[in-house]
Amino acid sequence: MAHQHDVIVIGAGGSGLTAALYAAKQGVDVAVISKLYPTRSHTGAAQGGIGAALGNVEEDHWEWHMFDTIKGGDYLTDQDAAEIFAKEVIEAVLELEHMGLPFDRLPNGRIAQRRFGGHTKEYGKAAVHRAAHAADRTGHMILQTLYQQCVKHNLTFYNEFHVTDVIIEDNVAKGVVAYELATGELHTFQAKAIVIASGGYGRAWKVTSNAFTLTGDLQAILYRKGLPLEDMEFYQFHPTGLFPLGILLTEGARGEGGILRNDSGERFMERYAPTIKDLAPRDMVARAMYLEVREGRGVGPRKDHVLLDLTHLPAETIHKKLPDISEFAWIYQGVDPTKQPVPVMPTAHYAMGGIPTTLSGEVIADDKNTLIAGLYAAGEVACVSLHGANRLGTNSLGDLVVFGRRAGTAAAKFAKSAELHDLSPDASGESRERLERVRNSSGKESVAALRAELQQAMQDYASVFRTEELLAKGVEAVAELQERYKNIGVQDKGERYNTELVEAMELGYLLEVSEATVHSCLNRKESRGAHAREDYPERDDKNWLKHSLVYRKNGKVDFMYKPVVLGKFEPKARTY
Amino acid sequence: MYRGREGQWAFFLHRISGIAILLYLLIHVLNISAAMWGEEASKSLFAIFHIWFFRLGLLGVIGAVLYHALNGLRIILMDFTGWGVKYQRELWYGVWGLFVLFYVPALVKIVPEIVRDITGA
Amino acid sequence: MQVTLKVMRYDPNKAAKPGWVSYQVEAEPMDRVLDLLHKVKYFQDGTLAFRRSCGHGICGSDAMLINGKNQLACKALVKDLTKKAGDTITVEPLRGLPVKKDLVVDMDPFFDAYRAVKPYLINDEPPPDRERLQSPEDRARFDASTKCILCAACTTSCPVFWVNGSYIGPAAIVQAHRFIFDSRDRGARERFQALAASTGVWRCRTAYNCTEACPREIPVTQAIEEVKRAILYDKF
Amino acid sequence: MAVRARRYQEAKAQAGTNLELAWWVFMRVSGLVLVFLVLGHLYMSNILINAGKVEYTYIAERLSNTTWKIYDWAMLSLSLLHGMNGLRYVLDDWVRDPARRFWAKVVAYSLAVLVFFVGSMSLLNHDFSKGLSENTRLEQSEGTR
Repeated sequence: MAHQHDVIVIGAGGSGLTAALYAAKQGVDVAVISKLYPTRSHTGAAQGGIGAALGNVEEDHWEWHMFDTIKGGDYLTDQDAAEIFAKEVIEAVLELEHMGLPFDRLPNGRIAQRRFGGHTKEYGKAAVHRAAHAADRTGHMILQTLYQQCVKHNLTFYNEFHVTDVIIEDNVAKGVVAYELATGELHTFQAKAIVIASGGYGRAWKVTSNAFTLTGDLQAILYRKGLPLEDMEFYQFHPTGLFPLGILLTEGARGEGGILRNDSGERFMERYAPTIKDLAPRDMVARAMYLEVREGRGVGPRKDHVLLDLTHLPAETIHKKLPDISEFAWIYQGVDPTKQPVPVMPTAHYAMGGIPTTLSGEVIADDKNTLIAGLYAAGEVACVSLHGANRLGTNSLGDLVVFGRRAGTAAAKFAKSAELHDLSPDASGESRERLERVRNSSGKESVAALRAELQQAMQDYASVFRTEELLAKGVEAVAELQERYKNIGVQDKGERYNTELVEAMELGYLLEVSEATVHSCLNRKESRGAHAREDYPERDDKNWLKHSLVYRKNGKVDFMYKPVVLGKFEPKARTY
Repeated sequence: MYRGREGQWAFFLHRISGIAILLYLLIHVLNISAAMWGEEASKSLFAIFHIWFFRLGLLGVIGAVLYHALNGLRIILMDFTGWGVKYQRELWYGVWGLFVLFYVPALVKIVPEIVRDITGA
Repeated sequence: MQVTLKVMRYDPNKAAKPGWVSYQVEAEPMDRVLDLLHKVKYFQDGTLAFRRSCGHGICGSDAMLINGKNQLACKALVKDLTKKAGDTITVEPLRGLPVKKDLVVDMDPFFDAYRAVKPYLINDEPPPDRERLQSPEDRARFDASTKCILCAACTTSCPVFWVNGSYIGPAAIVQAHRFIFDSRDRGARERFQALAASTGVWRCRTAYNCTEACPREIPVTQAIEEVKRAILYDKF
Repeated sequence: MAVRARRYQEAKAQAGTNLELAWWVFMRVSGLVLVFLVLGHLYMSNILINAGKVEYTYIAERLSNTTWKIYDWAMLSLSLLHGMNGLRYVLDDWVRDPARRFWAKVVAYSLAVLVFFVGSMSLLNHDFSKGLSENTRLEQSEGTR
């Protein structure tokens, strides 16, 4: 079936819905394609808050937020992006409030704010109350509020449609091909502008906070076409994943006063970040936790995790401000956080890297900032680069609304002056062929087993600490798995809700983004932010203060580089 | 069967008792109204309703009315007070407590009468 | 330990009627039912269809009828559903919504009911430069209903909804509640239109299945009763 | 999808009548009144006397009294309305097919009207004291002589 829309948004999470709403405000015809039902997207799992220098609790300025973001990103953050972000996120939060988002409130009726990792006042002096929140379900409320607005404005949704291809010819984006899960039918969408907002790929790792559905589909689809992915070596491990499942326990727990402890009950973060302790940025806390375990100070029969201690907080604070994570701890671990410390270990959480874009979300095709006309990206799938080498907590939700808005508005403006492109009669041919090949495959390899091996390999070789040796093994493992992937077998040959087919396709995407990730990790010979190389423990601004662009040409992985946009804040040593 | 809890059973019983009462009501009204057509007509109808089967059935109807009335009061409490909803389960057990309190004495009074009337003692 | 996972399966392209299929699955007490479904799908029968996304009770994808009660498959643990090895866990699709395949139901009717209550803030007054003010007490008034993840566990547990499905359902009423009791909202009367209709709140017979089924522990029946009273007091 | 969208239109069309609200309130109010009327009635006809002995005479006597006429007619009309509306709820909730639901309602309502008519006639339009006077006279004369 064929469809036409002015703007197509791929993904119905925070950035997708924001982009769709703001595109619709420009008066163009917008449709959203999502592989899930609305409100199932993983923005809903975000907990702690959205950082903005509202200054409701104490003095705060956007410059401080900008500085924190850049320093948090270990100076790989593009400073123009950080400046726009820190300014516009204030307006974005207020707009969310006007849309009806039920933020928690202060006694004076203003939006309540809490402390969060890496957010400081006066350029690093002390932690600041910056994260506006709705209990520990801020992401849920953002997703719900945005979807409510989409209902209000009656946007078109194609639910449970898996995008299988973005049609790009001569650096012009022309349309999208998608597989309808309910019927097995392939649909082609002609569009003047396309916004990619399909989220991350945490499912490449074994222990992750990410949904089963976060498999890097669109990153892989573009990467397959030879387009570059930016800064893929920077992948964030959230310190407090509920051990061993990896379910996210918000940093807001530490923002409210929670403390990380090792086997002797020591508050070990005092040694790693004397000023802000447990509220250090995530990369530093995750590394500290790994080091504690490695040095034999872990907790449990296998000494393989540490503890998040909330027992000193009033039970009422925990029940009111952290109800969801208390429930997770109780259901999945049988631990009541008001009485017992919660077992935690870092969990694969967020991709700083992704599809390179300009400040308006336009997708960049190479190191010379060549644009792909009509193609935009926003949110976790994109790399502006706001988060640099390490994202600060709450900045992902801010990113969604600020850059989702910019991408949506830009796409709509572009669409207004553009024409629909004719698609070749067999635009969906490649997708059909690939789908049919997977559907009819009857090889020996099991998709589930291959995926498990990939996740184990990524966990072993491309986790918090990295070395040349490990990464080389990772590269090898991914290549081998890609080879074996050609020999998979799929049982379900049906047309209707063939989720097995879809999962097999998703494994293909995961393998590709994993390839881009391990190669990028191996390539960057320094330690910066979330990328910690034990064989290159220092940050190397002389050689590596640059973004890497990984791409594949003729089956070979290669790199291009792009300078970091510097400005107000000179790169300095990063201590807290 | 959906494994609901007290609330679901309270609701199902309310429905079933309601339907039973309504059925009885229709028959009862016609029975009583038959007196309009004279003593003979009335008496022949009563003869039917006085056989043991209907007398026991009447006991069931009394029970149904009692439950329906008490649970109806529970519903009114739930509809007009916040705590009624919160303590709906406790209220339902209260309904059964009152039910027993009223129904058992009624049985003590009525059952021997039925036995006597039927055995002709 | 081994447990039996008994799944109500249905593929309209293959069979006229749904039927039970049993699988023997190796399970840990802390396993989620979702894990068991995955084990079946990955290692026994790839054709089994069900929805899931986040896996920890936040996205609302995997509500289903587990051991005769609506639950999220990712929040129902084996230890709470079985007493000993060899026990059976039954899994069925949600009731009252058309089954598309196996455990996948058509959610469109559910979302149509959601849309009918105008689930968005209605307030035409121009917003202030800063945030609209709201006291913590006013914010707390509707806190519970903001937890809703639209999983449909409540609506499809309702005996009134099961048979003809024309009842708007608890979830939609909870969404209405979330806005009616928001001090910033001005759209209560508009919502009352859909809610006061013959398919609206008055169809609620307070069976409390919705409250029992809610995986987010929203006092659903209480919310519905509050909406009823709001409509009542608005008219009298 | 279409089913629900149509329903919303219906819902909109029906909005403003508040008929369902009125019925809802009626069920509560009438229910509350009926608790006393019906339980009182049951007490009088099952506890105070032996229901198995109730015969024409008892009825005729009772229905010759205006207070009882009013009591019984209030009970008759309230319980029929309450019961029939309850039945309507049941049919709405549990009969899937619209045509069958319609006919079920037609039958039920007709029956209710008939019963209400017959019941009302016997309560309001029939003089039981005539027959009663002969009987009581007989009984009294037998008793006294």
